[in-house]
Amino acid sequence: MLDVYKIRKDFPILGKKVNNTDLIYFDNAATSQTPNQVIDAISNYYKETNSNIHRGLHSLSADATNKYENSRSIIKNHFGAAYEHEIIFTSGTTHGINIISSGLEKSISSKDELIVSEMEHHSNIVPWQMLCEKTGSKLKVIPINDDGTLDMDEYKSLLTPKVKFVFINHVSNTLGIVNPIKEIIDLAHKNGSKVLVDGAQGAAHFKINLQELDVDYYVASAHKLCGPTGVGFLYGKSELLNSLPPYQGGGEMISNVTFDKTEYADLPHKFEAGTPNIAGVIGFSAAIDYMNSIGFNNIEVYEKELLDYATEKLKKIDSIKIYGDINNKISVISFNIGNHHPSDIGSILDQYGIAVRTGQHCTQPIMDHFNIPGTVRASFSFYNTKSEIDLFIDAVKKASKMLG
Amino acid sequence: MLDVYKIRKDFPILGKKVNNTDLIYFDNAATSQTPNQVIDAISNYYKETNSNIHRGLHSLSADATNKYENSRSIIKNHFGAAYEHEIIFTSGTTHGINIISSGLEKSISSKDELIVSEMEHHSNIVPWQMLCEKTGSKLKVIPINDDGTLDMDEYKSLLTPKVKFVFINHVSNTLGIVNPIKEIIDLAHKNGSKVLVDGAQGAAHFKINLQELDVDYYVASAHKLCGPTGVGFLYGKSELLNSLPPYQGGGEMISNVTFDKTEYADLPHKFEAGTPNIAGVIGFSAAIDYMNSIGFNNIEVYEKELLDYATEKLKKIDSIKIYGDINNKISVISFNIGNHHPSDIGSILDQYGIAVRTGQHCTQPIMDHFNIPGTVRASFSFYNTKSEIDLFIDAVKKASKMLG
Amino acid sequence: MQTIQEIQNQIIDEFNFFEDWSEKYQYLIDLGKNLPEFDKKSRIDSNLIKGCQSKVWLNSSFKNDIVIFEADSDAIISKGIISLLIRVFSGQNPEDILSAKIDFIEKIGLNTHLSQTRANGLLAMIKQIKIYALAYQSKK
Amino acid sequence: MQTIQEIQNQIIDEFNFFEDWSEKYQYLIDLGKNLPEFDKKSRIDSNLIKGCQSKVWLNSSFKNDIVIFEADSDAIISKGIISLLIRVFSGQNPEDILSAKIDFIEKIGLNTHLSQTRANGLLAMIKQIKIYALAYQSKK
Ligand SMILES: Cc1ncc(COP(=O)(O)O)c(C=O)c1O
Ligand SMILES: Cc1ncc(COP(=O)(O)O)c(C=O)c1O
Repeated sequence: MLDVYKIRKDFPILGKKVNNTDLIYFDNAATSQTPNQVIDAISNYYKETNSNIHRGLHSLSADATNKYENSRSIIKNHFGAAYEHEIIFTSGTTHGINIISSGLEKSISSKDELIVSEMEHHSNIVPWQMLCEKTGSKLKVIPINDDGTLDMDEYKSLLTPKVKFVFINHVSNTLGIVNPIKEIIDLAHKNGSKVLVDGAQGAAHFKINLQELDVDYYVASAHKLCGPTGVGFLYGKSELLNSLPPYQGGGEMISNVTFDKTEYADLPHKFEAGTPNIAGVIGFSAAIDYMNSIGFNNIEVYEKELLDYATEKLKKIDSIKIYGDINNKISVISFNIGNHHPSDIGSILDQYGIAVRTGQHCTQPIMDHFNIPGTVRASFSFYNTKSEIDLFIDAVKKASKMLG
Repeated sequence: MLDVYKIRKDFPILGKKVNNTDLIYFDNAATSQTPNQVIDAISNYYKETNSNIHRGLHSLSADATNKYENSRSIIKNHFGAAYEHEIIFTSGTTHGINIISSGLEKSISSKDELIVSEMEHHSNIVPWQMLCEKTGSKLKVIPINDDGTLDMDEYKSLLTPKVKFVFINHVSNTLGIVNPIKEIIDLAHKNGSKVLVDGAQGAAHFKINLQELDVDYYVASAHKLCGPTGVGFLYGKSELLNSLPPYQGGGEMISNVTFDKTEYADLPHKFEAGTPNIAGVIGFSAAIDYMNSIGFNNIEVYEKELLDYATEKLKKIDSIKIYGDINNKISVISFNIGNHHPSDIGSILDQYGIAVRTGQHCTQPIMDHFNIPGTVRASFSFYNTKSEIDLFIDAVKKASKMLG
Repeated sequence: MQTIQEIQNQIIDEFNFFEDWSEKYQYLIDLGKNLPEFDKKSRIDSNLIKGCQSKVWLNSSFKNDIVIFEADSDAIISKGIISLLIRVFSGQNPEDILSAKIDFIEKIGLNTHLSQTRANGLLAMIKQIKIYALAYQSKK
Repeated sequence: MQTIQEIQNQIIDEFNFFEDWSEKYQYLIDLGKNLPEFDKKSRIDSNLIKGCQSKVWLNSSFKNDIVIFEADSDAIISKGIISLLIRVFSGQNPEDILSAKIDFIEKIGLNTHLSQTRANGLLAMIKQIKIYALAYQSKK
């Protein structure tokens, strides 16, 4: 079991006042909060180790390099990759997806087809649209059912021999729905297609094993799992990453430069051009260590409890509609009340010190599907409490009443 | 005048022990150290403001957005750009250069020529080689003279009507030489060519005014000017940035997404896909504020004093050769002693707690020019002292003696 | 005709009467509800202000050296706020609109609606009002 | 023939005699100077170890179930260190090389040469030694 009041002490921001009341932070799906353990890891890096890595032979640089590469091991172990060099540090999920989309420019042709789903984040749509524009390939879309789940029958029928790639999020950031990615991957592989999973939401809420999933590429952002901004990772199977051209040119990613010929370095450096976000990477691994010290099982159980508690109470509110109200989801609730605009609800909740996200959540196709301007999205994390949910429910009721 | 002993108190790492002696950090050209003011700005962001930006309407998100955008103003003002939206936040110099090199893919053709110099950092060579490979255009190289300066006559003769772009560093990271970029830019403009200046080293040591320089693109990294890792900026003139296609697809950089058609957002968001390095950007502007509080004029004068002091003493050492020993340079000294391998000198200096960089400094063509395996590079910053230089000179002498 | 500053001061005074934020918001909501809705044909994309989380449409016309603004939104609090903006700006001449310093929003405590973000539309809206004024001024 | 561990222990003992790092480095420098240089034709790229800041060339041969290593470097301290590596590994059989745990480098205080970086070649060098051993083992 998890001691939430003890955990909350690790998060200085949770003691903050907003609009003269205690902050209630329910915008965790946008970005999670940062515990002292991570803040200190970053500060200590600058206070004790800061130095450019890989190229230096002095002690400070050796220290920094070891801490940076040790972070790669921590992340590799946590996510169950086969090798350290399969973990490429990025500036976030979006960056990771773009490394792959630009890397595929040469190997995708106008005869090929790519599959995304209707519930993807824009970051997992736009790069593929850009790729299709450049290569003439075709983007096909797995529709969602009205309960928000993927239409798996439609997926199966979209999976023709022309399909080279399937791009799918592990968990929908808007609906919280956990997709059956193991099944999606297995079907794709049987069809000879590769799969990239957008794990921006998945990585933060349960433990995953990349090798068991047998996924080809997996991307995530540190800032969604108690880590710092500006860092994330791209996982790819060695042989696939090796077959891609480098993404950016620069220092670190080359082994030999002359004006006649330049040789690229091996993985992972081939994709890590320039001075990386060293402090960010170290903060990222501190975040993974922190979450593991709490235990992903505990997190999963507790967040489910919060979700069920909030869902049950919300459902009692007049004219509420919850989108994606199914069983297999993470602690994210997207809803609307009657015809009230989500931003009206959000503005009033903000006055109560409650931070929720409102709008399209970078998933305009979902909004188009339900024909709504947006939703109010409350997303809970393991440091939230049931009494926060009580206050939230109360505030939602008051907001609804004010709006009349 | 600048009070270096007062300043040093701002940098916790400068009190560190390395190999049982006081750290002497002379690897500032690789990365600068971070003052408490910057470390605190980052920590405080996570403790008080952390939230995803731009898309949220709650108070925390509004605060974070304002701090982020205020950082853009600080950087715009410091560097003298015309508009905030001409400052694009990147993950560093390398990233900035790659945004442009990938953006030019469509507008450069096999008839065009591009110019770089022999003294560029790999980050300002490899992306252009990649661009040439993709477009069939030709890369021409301004050679350097044996004193390390650019061969300006050769530059003028390379500047033919076919030349679309000139890529040049403001200051050489290996030699410290300050290039006559105003002259280079003016000549290029007369020729109808655009200029990108790699300011990784320039931005840190003197004040620049982008509008006066009339430069087309300018890139730099925060970690070289007392800022955090993983952040930098790309400046571009509005009309040029507007004419480029977006670099990465994702959240933030679009204004409308459907599966039929996606519209891109305006500057600067068009180039800032995904959740940015929010804490890093805020730390970056804190670094600019910090350096301005010391005063760039003071920094310039003091660093010149350190440079002259060290150069004079070093020159007295037997069989020393300094590369790029000219007047107009920043506080960087690259040297070799006799036939000793730079890494041997560096390893021994490290035992004395002195951090210098050894090797090629990501400028292999310079090494090829001088036909050497590398250099020892000592680079001073405004928080270094003459007594550190004394210890360094002593240690260099001892190293040379040990190596026999 | 009152000046822009006079109207702003008046609004600030009105809001000073409210004891807490919920009364202010209730007032904004009421204002929003009372602002007439656009007919469908004015709710067109060319009148839409980019950079609003809720949709805001702004229409203007120019007669006798005076700019008339009309606006609508799909969110009610936004509608309330823009009804205040219309009260401030509509009926003024382009020069006064262009030189106006808008401080009432902060002073009545609606700062969070002012964040420098594309998603929150108040700044975008004021900018659009000024763009209209500029266009009319240069037409003269 | 001594085992790999015995040789390592011997090296550690030797280094324990030195009073400070400068004696250790002087010893490494002397070792480096005494290690015969490769002739030009062995200093070829295929023998070059990727990931060294200084250049390191490594050559190997296999006879009577025993691997013989020779190495050279353009930096003298590197040469000193690799002469120790040769002392440890050369003349051993592939199995022992593959299963060896190399701890003497840390124990004699050369850790900074061990950083997990491509630019510092010691780890790369040990890796290459093991790759050779693996190749010979599978040839048997
Ligand atoms: C002149 C020059 N250009 C480019 C770079 C690359 O900067 P970054 O590694 O921060 O992308 C550097 C830094 O090493 C540099 O000194
Ligand atoms: C499902 C999903 N994909 C991608 C992203 C983009 O992540 P980032 O903004 O960190 O690049 C997000 C986060 O907003 C997300 O929730």
